[in-house]
Amino acid sequence: MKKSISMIQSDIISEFSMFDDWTEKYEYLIELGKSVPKIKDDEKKDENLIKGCQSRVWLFVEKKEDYIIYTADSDAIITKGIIALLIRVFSYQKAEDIANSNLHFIDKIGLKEHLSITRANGMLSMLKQMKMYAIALSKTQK
Amino acid sequence: MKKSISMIQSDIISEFSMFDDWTEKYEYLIELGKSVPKIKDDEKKDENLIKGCQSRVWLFVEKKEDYIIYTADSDAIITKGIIALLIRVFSYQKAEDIANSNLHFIDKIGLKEHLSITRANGMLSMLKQMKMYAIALSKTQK
Amino acid sequence: MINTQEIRKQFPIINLNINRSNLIYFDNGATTQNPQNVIDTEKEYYEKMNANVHRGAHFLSSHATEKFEESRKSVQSFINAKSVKEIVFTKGTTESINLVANGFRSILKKDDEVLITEMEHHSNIVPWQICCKYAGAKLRVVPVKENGDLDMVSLKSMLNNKTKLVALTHISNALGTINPIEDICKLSHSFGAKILIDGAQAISHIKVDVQKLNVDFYCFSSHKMYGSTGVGVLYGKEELLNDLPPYQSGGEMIKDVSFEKTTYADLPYKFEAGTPNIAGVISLKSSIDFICKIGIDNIKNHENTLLNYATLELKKIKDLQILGTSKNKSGIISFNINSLHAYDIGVLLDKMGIAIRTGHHCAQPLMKRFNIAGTARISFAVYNTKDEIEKCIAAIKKSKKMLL
Amino acid sequence: MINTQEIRKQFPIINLNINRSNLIYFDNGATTQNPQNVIDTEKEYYEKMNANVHRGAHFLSSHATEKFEESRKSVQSFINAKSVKEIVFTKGTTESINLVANGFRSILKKDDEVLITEMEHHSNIVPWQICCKYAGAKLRVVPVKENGDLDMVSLKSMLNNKTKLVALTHISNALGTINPIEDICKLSHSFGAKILIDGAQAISHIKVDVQKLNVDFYCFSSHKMYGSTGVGVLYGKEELLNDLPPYQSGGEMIKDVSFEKTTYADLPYKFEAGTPNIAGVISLKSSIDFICKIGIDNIKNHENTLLNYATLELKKIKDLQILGTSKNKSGIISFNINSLHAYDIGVLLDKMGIAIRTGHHCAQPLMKRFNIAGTARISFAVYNTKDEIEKCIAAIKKSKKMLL
Ligand SMILES: Cc1ncc(COP(=O)(O)O)c(C=O)c1O
Ligand SMILES: Cc1ncc(COP(=O)(O)O)c(C=O)c1O
Repeated sequence: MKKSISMIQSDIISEFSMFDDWTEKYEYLIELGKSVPKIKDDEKKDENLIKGCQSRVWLFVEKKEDYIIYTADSDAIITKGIIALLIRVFSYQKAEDIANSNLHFIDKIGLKEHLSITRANGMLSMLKQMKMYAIALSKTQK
Repeated sequence: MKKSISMIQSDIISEFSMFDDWTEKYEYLIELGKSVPKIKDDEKKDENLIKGCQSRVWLFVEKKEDYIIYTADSDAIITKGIIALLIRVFSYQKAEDIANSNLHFIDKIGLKEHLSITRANGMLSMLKQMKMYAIALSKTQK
Repeated sequence: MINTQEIRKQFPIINLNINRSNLIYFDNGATTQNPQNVIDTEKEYYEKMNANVHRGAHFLSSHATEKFEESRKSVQSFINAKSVKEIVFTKGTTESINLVANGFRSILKKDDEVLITEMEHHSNIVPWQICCKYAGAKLRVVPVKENGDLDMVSLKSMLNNKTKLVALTHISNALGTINPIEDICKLSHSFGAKILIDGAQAISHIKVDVQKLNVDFYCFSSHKMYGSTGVGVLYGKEELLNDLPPYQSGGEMIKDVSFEKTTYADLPYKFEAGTPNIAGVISLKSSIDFICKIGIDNIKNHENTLLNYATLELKKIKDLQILGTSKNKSGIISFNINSLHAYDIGVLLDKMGIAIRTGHHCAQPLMKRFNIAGTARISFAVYNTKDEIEKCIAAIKKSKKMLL
Repeated sequence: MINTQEIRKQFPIINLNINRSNLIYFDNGATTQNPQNVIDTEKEYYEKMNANVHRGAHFLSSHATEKFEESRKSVQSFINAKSVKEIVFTKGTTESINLVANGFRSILKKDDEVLITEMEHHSNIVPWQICCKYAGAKLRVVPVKENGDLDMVSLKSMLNNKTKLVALTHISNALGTINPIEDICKLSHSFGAKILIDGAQAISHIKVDVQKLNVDFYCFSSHKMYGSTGVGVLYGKEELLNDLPPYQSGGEMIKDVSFEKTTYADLPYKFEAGTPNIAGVISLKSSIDFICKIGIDNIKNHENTLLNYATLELKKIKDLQILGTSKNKSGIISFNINSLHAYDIGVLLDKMGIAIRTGHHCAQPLMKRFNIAGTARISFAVYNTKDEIEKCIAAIKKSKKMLL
């Protein structure tokens, strides 16, 4: 069985607590970013584009049985690293659980600034989009 | 013979130096204002109006022989008081002398604020107008 | 009750020495003074976080942006707007009104009607004159009654299904009259007209709840609410702001620019072209904090007490007429003393360290309506006291004696 | 030579600790930091003289008005305008351009042409798109050469007697290119076209003499010249400003308002509706004082030394491309490192306490011209040092290593 959202968040937090400084943390993020499978260019349609001033994010959502699966890509690697974390937390979870989740790990691992309202990247919009989709689905299911 | 502009200015400065406080000074100004002969309403034409945000000033200029004679009126009495002083200094002087004059008495008697660029009254514009007229006349005379 | 002495300590300028006595500042209708927390916020901004907003990847820019958007949230909750998208930052009430009036140029059709009132500030007159002229629409003016109340009977009779917009002031800056906005909104909406409120004189004096009032647009300035100069707010219902064409264009308000086609950003950014007054916007939150800490109803009550006391005392002065005697008044008193010119009174009060406003108060049509050149105006804020009023009354009496 | 260490002491933010090292601020193209004298002027304004301008009879108001107008004088002499009437205060470069573009809607006729360039900031593109669309005029775009220079041959061939206005930037915010404004003015005028210069990136970096350049309009922002946010300047030749219709309307910009007929105030007030950003305008004089004390040519030389040094060092980094290699450049360096995303570089530099800008720099058409999504941009101001550049170069190298 897949771990719960809060358990995965705890995992991530404890993983990140082992880094001594920002360099290690970002090296890890960059590695994560590189590991995210790339979406093919011709699949990057405008309707999947979440636009920030700086880096672009493409987000895809599908449903398999009760679970929601997110796929995403970005042109910036650090953004992709954060995306990888979000997908790890949210993907293959139930819509309802995502809708009700309380996302605190970003803050705890010191990446809050990447989710600020600065519009500099598409992260905050992406997160909103992920949640909104889940909320919509969890409602129609009832 | 009429006194020179700088002599009249000195007179005014020494007169004002006798006041103990602002109350006496303004009482004097108000008295002066009341003594200025009123211009009849139907003579207050728009072309003679110098408009400030607050008090209005009407200015008339005429030439008698070599001398320039100013007449002015305002709807505010303190403004009229200052007008009276300006007329005392400038009226019945030669255009050239007015054009070349250095008006310092206003500052010395502590009424500078009334001539500031605040547009609150028409005083500064009036002064400019008085001088400009004299400058124009002094040039055509040569 | 509020502790005026405590409040006064927060205002550096209040303790300033003007013309050898402490400053008595009764020109709050023109601009209010700023408490120390607002001044400090501005200063701290420049000392610790100055950076352009909404664009940068770096720490300073993120931090400034966060603070900037926090301010928007604070405004939203202060006036109880539904969403932060409904809060547009401008440079002042005047620009807020111009933004809407400019948009209405393309919304109004020939022979449509716009209603304003006889008691409007020039900023809520001229933009509509230009807008109506442009669109071929008709600008109609609701008269004001002798006591300074809006003539509601006329208003009702002038509303019709050609009326597309009603633009009026919440509180008259020259009369103090508080207009019954909630009623007028209902009336206007029943004819399908939108309504814009000039809230410049209301925002720091009475509770403004845009949803309760059900206004379509509401405009105000930071500098009249214990805040910085150069910042204003336009509140608009989301769907209406969406329908309004962009106003200024340039950086920040665009989504995509190409020489072929430019698309605009979402609300509220669509209306915020160029680098905004970042320090001013951020410190607006401190102004709102200041107001909320005291409580707007407490401010209102305090100013009301001052209004009643001052009115009573002024009425005792022979030949003094008060302009604007509505039952529903804010802390603004306009007066004249028979034939005396308001300017003369203002100059003499100033000599006694009392700052009041004199003149037409940017409401020339209203002055014409009452057949006067102007008035002397006293207007209150939370830091004013009964003691100041007493000094002012004495000073008015002295001025009168000197001038007569 | 200038004493950078002395200058740095005047900037509180420069000594700020960001991410555990001292802040290295290389985002001056976005906004410059303020020296203490500017911050203090703002603070003093609110603590000692806050009052609305141009209207009051009282001491505070007169004093604020005087200071406000002194600032106008200071701007006039700084750019060598003929008269203070030619200096209009706005809220920024963007508004200055919008003001003129709005006026040209009624000046342009069908089939008239407006020339802009491929290197313009959105603020000098979108207003002209809207203006031309409105007037039925044609917007034409002068191309940029591979090295970032304006294509003067094309410019010449595109000018004709239908060209009514040429709008271009003095210095490109993305490339650093300094355009030969004096020549372009002569050329444009020879076809009877007026010329507007976006001086946002020039005003605090090189000497601007509007009479020598013979520009018709010149626009800039206070926040890019060591001054406050929310203040801009529009310079315009007096006769041209006189011909331009008013922009925003309301208080302050009128002479007489009646419901029948409204007349407008004289220059520059005709374009200054509403309560301005008084504190910001007054502190602009302090910014100009700061610049003049150092000397604009000394600033230029200093920044030029930094530019040359940084360019040399950056070129040593493998796979790093500099966008904009004009011989005539200001202290702005845009670069990319092969396939790396500028945002990633920006984030990592930020972690090392270095603030640069990344992205399209509000110049999307220029990015498209060079077929890139954006760049990382370093931009200098007078307080920057060689030592900071060294640290930055090291940080770029470290980032590159981490990202590859
Ligand atoms: C070349 C150029 N033009 C215009 C602007 C817009 O200036 P502001 O945002 O101050 O209106 C900028 C600033 O980003 C710029 O660099
Ligand atoms: C009722 C009213 N409307 C509009 C304004 C204009 O506000 P601002 O000058 O801040 O744009 C004022 C302020 O003078 C006002 O009192």
